Parts: sequence; C-alpha cells; structure tokens
Amino acid sequence: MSVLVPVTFALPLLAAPLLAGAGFWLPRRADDVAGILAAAATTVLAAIVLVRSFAGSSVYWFGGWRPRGGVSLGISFVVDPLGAAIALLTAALVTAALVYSWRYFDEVGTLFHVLVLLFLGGAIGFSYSGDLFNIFVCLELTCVAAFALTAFRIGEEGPIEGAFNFAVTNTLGAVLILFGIGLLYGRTGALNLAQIGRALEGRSPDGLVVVAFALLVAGFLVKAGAAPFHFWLSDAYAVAPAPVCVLFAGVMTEFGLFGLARIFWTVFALPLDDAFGLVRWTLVGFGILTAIVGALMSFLQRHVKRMLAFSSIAYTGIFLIGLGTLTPGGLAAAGLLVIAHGLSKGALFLGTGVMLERMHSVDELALRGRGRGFWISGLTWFAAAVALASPPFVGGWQGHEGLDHASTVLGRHWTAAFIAAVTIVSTGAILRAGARVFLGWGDRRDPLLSPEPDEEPEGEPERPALLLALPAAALAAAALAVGAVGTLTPHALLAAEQFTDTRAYAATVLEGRASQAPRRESPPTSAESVVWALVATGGAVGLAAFGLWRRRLPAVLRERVGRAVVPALDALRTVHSGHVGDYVAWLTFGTAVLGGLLAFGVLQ
Amino acid sequence: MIGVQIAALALVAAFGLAVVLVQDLVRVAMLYGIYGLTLVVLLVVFQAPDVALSELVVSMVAFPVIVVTALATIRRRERRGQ
Amino acid sequence: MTRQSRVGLCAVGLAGLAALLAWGIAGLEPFGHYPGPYGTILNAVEPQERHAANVVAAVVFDYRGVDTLGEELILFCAVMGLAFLLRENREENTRSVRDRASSDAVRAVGIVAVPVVVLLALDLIAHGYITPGGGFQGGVAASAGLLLVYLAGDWRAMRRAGPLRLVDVAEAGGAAGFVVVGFATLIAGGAFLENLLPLGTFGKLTSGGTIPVANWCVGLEVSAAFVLIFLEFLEEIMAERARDR
Amino acid sequence: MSYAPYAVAVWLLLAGLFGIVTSKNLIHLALCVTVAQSGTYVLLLAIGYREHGTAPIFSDVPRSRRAVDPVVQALTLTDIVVGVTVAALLLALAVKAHERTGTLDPAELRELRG
Repeated sequence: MSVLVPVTFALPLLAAPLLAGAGFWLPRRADDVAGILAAAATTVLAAIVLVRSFAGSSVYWFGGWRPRGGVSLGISFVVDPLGAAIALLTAALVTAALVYSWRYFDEVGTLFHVLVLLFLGGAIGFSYSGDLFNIFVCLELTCVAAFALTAFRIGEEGPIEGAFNFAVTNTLGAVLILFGIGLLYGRTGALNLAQIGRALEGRSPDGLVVVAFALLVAGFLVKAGAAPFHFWLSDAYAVAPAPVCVLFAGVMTEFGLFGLARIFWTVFALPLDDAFGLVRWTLVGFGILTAIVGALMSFLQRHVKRMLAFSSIAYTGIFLIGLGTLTPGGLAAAGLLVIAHGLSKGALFLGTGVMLERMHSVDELALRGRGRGFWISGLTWFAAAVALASPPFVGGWQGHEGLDHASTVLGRHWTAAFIAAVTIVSTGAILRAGARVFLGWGDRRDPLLSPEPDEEPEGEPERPALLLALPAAALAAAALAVGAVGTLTPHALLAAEQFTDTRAYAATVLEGRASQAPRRESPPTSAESVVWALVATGGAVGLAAFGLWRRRLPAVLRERVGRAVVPALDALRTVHSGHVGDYVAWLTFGTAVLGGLLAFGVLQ
Repeated sequence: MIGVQIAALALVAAFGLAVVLVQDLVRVAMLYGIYGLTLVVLLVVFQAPDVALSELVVSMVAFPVIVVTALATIRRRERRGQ
Repeated sequence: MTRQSRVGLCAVGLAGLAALLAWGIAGLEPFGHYPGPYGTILNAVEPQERHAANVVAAVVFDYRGVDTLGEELILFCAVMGLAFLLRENREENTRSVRDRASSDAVRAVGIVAVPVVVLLALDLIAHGYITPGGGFQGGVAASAGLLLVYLAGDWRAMRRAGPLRLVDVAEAGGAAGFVVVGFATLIAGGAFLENLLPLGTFGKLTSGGTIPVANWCVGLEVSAAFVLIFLEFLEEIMAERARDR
Repeated sequence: MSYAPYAVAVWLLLAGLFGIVTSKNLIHLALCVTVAQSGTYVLLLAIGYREHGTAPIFSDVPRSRRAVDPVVQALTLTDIVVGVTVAALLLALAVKAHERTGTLDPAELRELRG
C-alpha cells in the first residue's frame, strides 16, 4: 500500500520532464495521448489511495528517515481521506482539462501538458504532505505552473497583467507563510506538523504562536482568494484559457483553504484551544466579507469569465464559513461543497471556452442570443448552474445541508439565510448570463454592468463541436449527480473526523500508532434545510429574471432603488482597480487586521 | 553578536531600503547588485557558506543577465518608439 | 484608488504588520541561541550516517530530498513557463537577424574565460557534499560559462545547429533524473529516495551514497535551466533588433 | 541587540511591501518582491545561528565543534531558487507587458478594472 503514495506523487513529476525532453521527437498527437495517459494513471492511483485511506491514515517516510524519539529527521506524507480526496479531484480535473485541450495548444507543443502535469504533482504533494516546509514547496510548484498557464495568450494585454498581479500577490502570500514557518521553527525546532503541534501543546499561546498563526492564515487566504486578498483571482481567472480555469476554480483556491485547515488542525488546534471562539469568528468574518464581495461583483460583470471568477470568490467565502465553524461537520460540509462546486464550475468554464471558440466573445451582452444553436452547451450551462444552486438532492445539496447542521455554533438561522442569499446572487448571475447568451432573453444593454473594453479574442483554433461540448456535459452531469449520492455525507464526516483529530494525527505520525475515527451517521434531513434550498434555487431564478428584465420595472421603483444601491456598487467596483499596488496595499492591510483580531482575542 | 555581523546587517537594511526607494531603473539595477553582495556578506558571517555561494551566483550571474537584458530590450524598444 | 489613498492604506497596514511581527519575533530565542532539536541532531548523527562532510548537502539531497526534488521542478517549471510565454510568435521575427553581438576582442576573451569558468563550476558541483557548493551553485556558474560560449561564438548559428534542443533535453533529463533516482530506490525495495549505495569514506568524492547522483542531476538541470532562461531573455533583444530593421 | 537580525528580516519584508505599493515601474516592482522575499532568508538563518558556531561542514568524523543549524540553510537554498524563478517570470511578464502596451507603469496598465 505505502508504495502507492510516493508513486502517485512522483508519476506526474516524472512524466512532465520526460514529455518535455521527448516532445520534439514524438509524433503528432502522441504528446496529447501521453499527457492524458499520465494524468489518467495518476487519477487511478489517487483513487486507490483515497479508498484505502478510509481504513486509517497512513504515513510514508521519504528516504526511510523515521522519527527518533519523537523527532522527525525527514519528510513524511500523511495520507488521510480529506487530503486524498483533494488529490483525486485535482487529478480528475487535470485529466478532463487535458482531454478538453486536445489540439488546443498545438502551437506550444508539449509545454501545456508539462505545466499541467507539474501542477498536478505539486498539488498531490501538497495534499499528502505532513511537513510544513514541504507543503510550502509543493504549493509553490503548483503556483509557478499556474502563473505561466494564466498568461498563455500572451499576445494580449489582459493575460500579462492578470498573470503579473497573480504572481506578485501569491509570491507575497508565500513570503508570509514562510515568515510563519520561520517563527514556528524558531520556537519548536521542527518542521513536521505533528511534531510542531506536540511541541506547542500545553503552553498557553504567546505572541509568537499567535503571529505565526496569523501569518500562515493570511498567506493561505491569499492563495484561497478570500477578501481582501482576492483581487488577483478575478484578474487571473478572467484571462486564463478555459481548461486552465477549470483547474483554478476547481481546486487551486481550495488548496489555500485546505492548507489553512491542515495547519490549524495539526498545529494550532490544541494551543489555541481556549481561543476557539475568537478564531472561529475571525475566519467566519473573513468568509462573510468574501462571500458578499464575490456575490455582488459577480452580478455586476458582463465579462462571463470574470463573472464566474467572482462567483468562485463568493464560494470561497462559503467554504471559509464552513471551515471556520472549526467543527468536523463544517469541514465535511465545505468539502462536499468543494466537490459539487469544482465540477459545476469546471463545466461552466469549459462553456466559456465554447463561447470564445465558437462565438468569438465572452461578453454577455455582445453574445445575446448568439448561443441559440448550441443546445448541448446551453443545457450544460443551466445544469451546472442548477447544481450550484443546489435544490434538494441535487448538486451541492449535501454540502448546504451539512453546513446548516454545522452552523449551529454560529447561530443557525442567520447562517442559512446568509448562505441562501449568496447563492441567490452568484447563481442568479450565472443563470442570467446563460439565459441571455443561449436563449436570447433580456435587454441588449445594461448600464449597471461593468463596461468591458473591446477585446477581440485572437483566432482560436476551430475544433470539433463535440470535443468542446462533451467534457463540459460530463462534468455538469457529475455535478448534478453528486447531490444524490447518499453515501457521500457519512464518508465526508468520517474524513473530517479523522482530519480534525489532532492527537491521533500526532500519534500516527510520530509513534506509528494507527487510529481510526468512529463512523458517524449523517444527521437526518431537516425541513428547514429543504426550505432554504428551495428558496435559494427559486431566488436565483427570480434574480436572474430581474437582471434580464430590470428595465421593465416601473421607473419610480427603479430610480428609488438605484439611487440607494448604485453608488455603493460603484464604490465596490472602483476598489477592483487592476493596479497591483492597490492589491498589495490591501494585502498588507488585511494581514494587519487579521493579526490584530487574533491578537486582540488572545490577549483578552 | 559580533561587530562584523552588526555591520553586515546594517548594510543589508540600508541597501534593501535603497533598492525599494529609488525608481530610476539603471540605478536600481546597480543598487540591486550591491544589495545582493551585502546579503552574501551577511550569509557568510552567519556561517552559511552554501547559501552565500547560492546568493553569490544568483546575484552576480543570474540577476544581472536577466535584468540587464530586460532593460536593454525595453530601452531599444523605447528608442524606436521615439 | 488614488496614489495617496493607496499609500495611506499601505502605511496603516505596514504599521499594524510591524507591530504584529515585533510581537512575534519577541517570542524567539535571542540571536545565537538556536534551541534545536532538528539541526542539532542532524549535526550529531549525519557524519556517521551519511559520511558527507557538508551536512547542508546531506539535508538538501537526503534528509529533506523531497524538498529539493520540488525545488528542481519549480525551476524546471519556470523554464517551461518562460518558454510557454516567450517563444510564441518569435521564430519568424528573429530568423532574419544575423549575429553581430560579438567583436573579435569579446570572442578572444570568451574563448579564454569559458574553460576557466566551466571548470570552476564543475569543481563546485563535484565537491558540493564535501565543501560549500553543490549542484545549484555550480549549475548557475556553469550556465554563465555556457552563456559565454553563446556570446563569444555566433550563437545564432549555434542555435541552428541544434544545441538549444540539446540544452532542452539536458534540462529535462536532469529534472527527470532526480525523480528516476527515487523510483530506482523504490524498485530496489527501499523507500523513495532512500540511500541504497555504499556510503564511502568520509570526506572523499566517493562518499555520500546517492547524494552525488542527486547532486549531479541537479547540477545538470540547473545549468541547462539557466542557459535556457538567459537565452529566452536574449532572444527578446534579438526580436527587438529584428524589428529595428 | 540580540534581536537585531530578526528586526532586519522584518524590515526587509516591510520595505519590500512598501516598494511594491509605491513602485511606478514593473521591473522595479519585481525587484521589490525579491527584497521582501530576502527577508525570509535573514529570518531563517538568524534563527538557526548559534553563538561561536561554525558552518555545518566537518572535516573529520569525531568532532566537538559547535555548528550552526544546517536545516535552515537547506530551507534558504530552496527559498533562493524559488525567488529567482519567480523573479525571472515576473521580469519576462514585465518585458511582455511593455511590448504590448508601451508602458511599465502599473497605473497605466488597467485592463482588468471593475
């Protein structure tokens, strides 16, 4: 069993340089085939690792350096179901992206395949790793691959700027993480997560621990795209090629949250035991801010990819609320939502690829009615949007339901109402765009939406229609179906229990004592959850209709509401300035606020 | 802590600030080279010869080549633009 | 945001961050009092266990070899990324340029300097686990030497002859080589990147087991990677020169 | 005085951040990123330093010398490689942005507003 773990990690990392070295001599299409095969093989391995991980976490020591007397000398991979699931999701999405990009990147030979495989290898290492610095290295590997992938269409201004902003902010996020690592190393003399956790346990947290935690959280929130660290994300997603966006929206921002959860539950959960309430409200607070900013901004976009990017930010906020409950239930719910969201956003981003390739624009207003003939893509679009809206037993339903249960620690009613509102706004934007493009509904002009500079996408390769439509349809179908898979919730709960058991984790890593979390039954479906899910779905449809036919409302009403709302929305819009200096100023400010909140609570 | 370490730290802090404050590209490029060297000195007095060598080759070979070629490309382009 | 408000926001943030970080570093041991245990233990056990005189090299290539594997792949990834970004639409532009970069004097200096630099670099790589240095440091130095070859010679002609392809392959080979070492140890029945070779005599070039192998893979990868990075940037100037005409 | 090295590390981070925010030039901005990053080198090596310690390179097996921490040095080596690769990517992007728009000023590169 244990051999599978390093092989899953190293296989894409071996395939990438081999493909790069041999690419020149490979016959046409062989690079596509080889890339897909490597990704598919990794997916199979990751699936096996996931299935086995439910029997208990397994530890793999690289170089055979086992810990001595509780001191780790080498680097360990600690595979638990949650990490294994993230790795599997990444591998599956990478495979889908490679299939979709068949012949897409012909002009750059094997480079795209190589970069995506490196992204995958880094992601797997990141999900499995049990070593703080190794987590940093693997995350950097995925990020460097992502910087380059973002800027693929280098002939245009947008991608260069998007990639530059992305690279600067994320590198600074990495610097914050590294400062946190340095502080922890200075205190504990350890890099192994379990060992650091042990060393910090039992002492009340002082400035060093709090600041290290704040820096690590800030760094991971930059990677996750939480407000006010989120500016890079909408820039990068708006300009990256569609198959790359699938990876970004599906897993990359989730890495940030996963890293946050990982370090919290392995290192900080015990020392910050008394400050749980404060950490919880800080994380939830950032989650709420992120969800509001993301949802509103997504509704204001006419650039469809940018709209989806902001919608992803809104979901980052929801995930952060789930994770921020600091309960296994909340973590499980966030995980379930990540799966449904990743699949449906993947389908939607591939849909924008169809728009760009077949309709030569991603401007919602310019595309009005131009998608009428593309009925598979249209159906896919609406299916994915419904999966996001999550009516009962569809799409992200189990995640929403789980979040309802978990949010009792926050005050259940407002959380459910808030999440429904965010779903309504962000899904409403997606439905509105779909109705305008694929059905030709709604007005031709809408002054509320952000003006788009005229950008003529360069000649995209014309590829077979089915090749474009089918991967998206498959992802959307999977997204719809996950809501109905009944065994998903208990498995997620089990995974979350295992993930959050700090002491068992340390014992497994440092003493090799295997442990298994007790199986938990999923709580029964409550009528309230069903009602909120129906409200969210119905509301999204209603809001989409409002967005389409807003101008048919009575003029008095429009002016009244407009006068109150539009200035606020414009202010929010101007904050997203595209200026990298602004982004870094926000990053600095956000880190200080985050640290201040945590420090304030611990001092109390 | 010994005097040479304090001196190296002061140099690093000063040249780091200089790189950040000066906006003229040619001057920044030169200051950045000096900053790299002060870091090398600091790494040596921190008993990290491996790291110092790394920083040395990076700041004496890699960065100059990249920064100078980038500046040359831009300058050539600007000259044509005028 | 206006410039003033941006700087203002940043100033508030920086002040907060400064206070925060000051509070954080106040919890560290005073300078010079490293508490351990990680490094202390490694310093104590490494010479017996791995026979490499340079403990840092043993940490880099063995104890924390996976980090270095990731690091090499980050470098590899950056080179692939640069090629991905910069190679597009460039070939046609630069093909017409004939190289006039080097005068005879430059060429003469280059011819003398190249072997010196390359030999120094190889020495730096070779002794990396005995004295300071190693694959990365030596690799960058070697790339400087190879760059001189390109600059001193007619590098456009050399490109046509195909060395760039060779450098590509060397880079990929170096990156793959490190991973192959890992797979080889797995196949031989050890843990990934576990040392299965004889350790040799302390302080000799034959010491260290797998460390020299990984070290040379890194050296190859790094020197090729930096040559490629430099060339990508130089090509940009060439493209500008072509446009000047 | 014994906290000065840590303070310098913090100083470099803050100076780098300030430089990025105020920079009027993408190439300068990329160099400021590396300045912020070099703060981590100073921090890590300062943490691993031991008074009167020598470099962790030994000439013989049985030794009684006191050596500084080799681990932080290994971490810093990795960090330097990451730093130079990111800087190379940023500079390449800056050159491309200039080619495309004729400017290096981030205030004039505002394709991605709103």
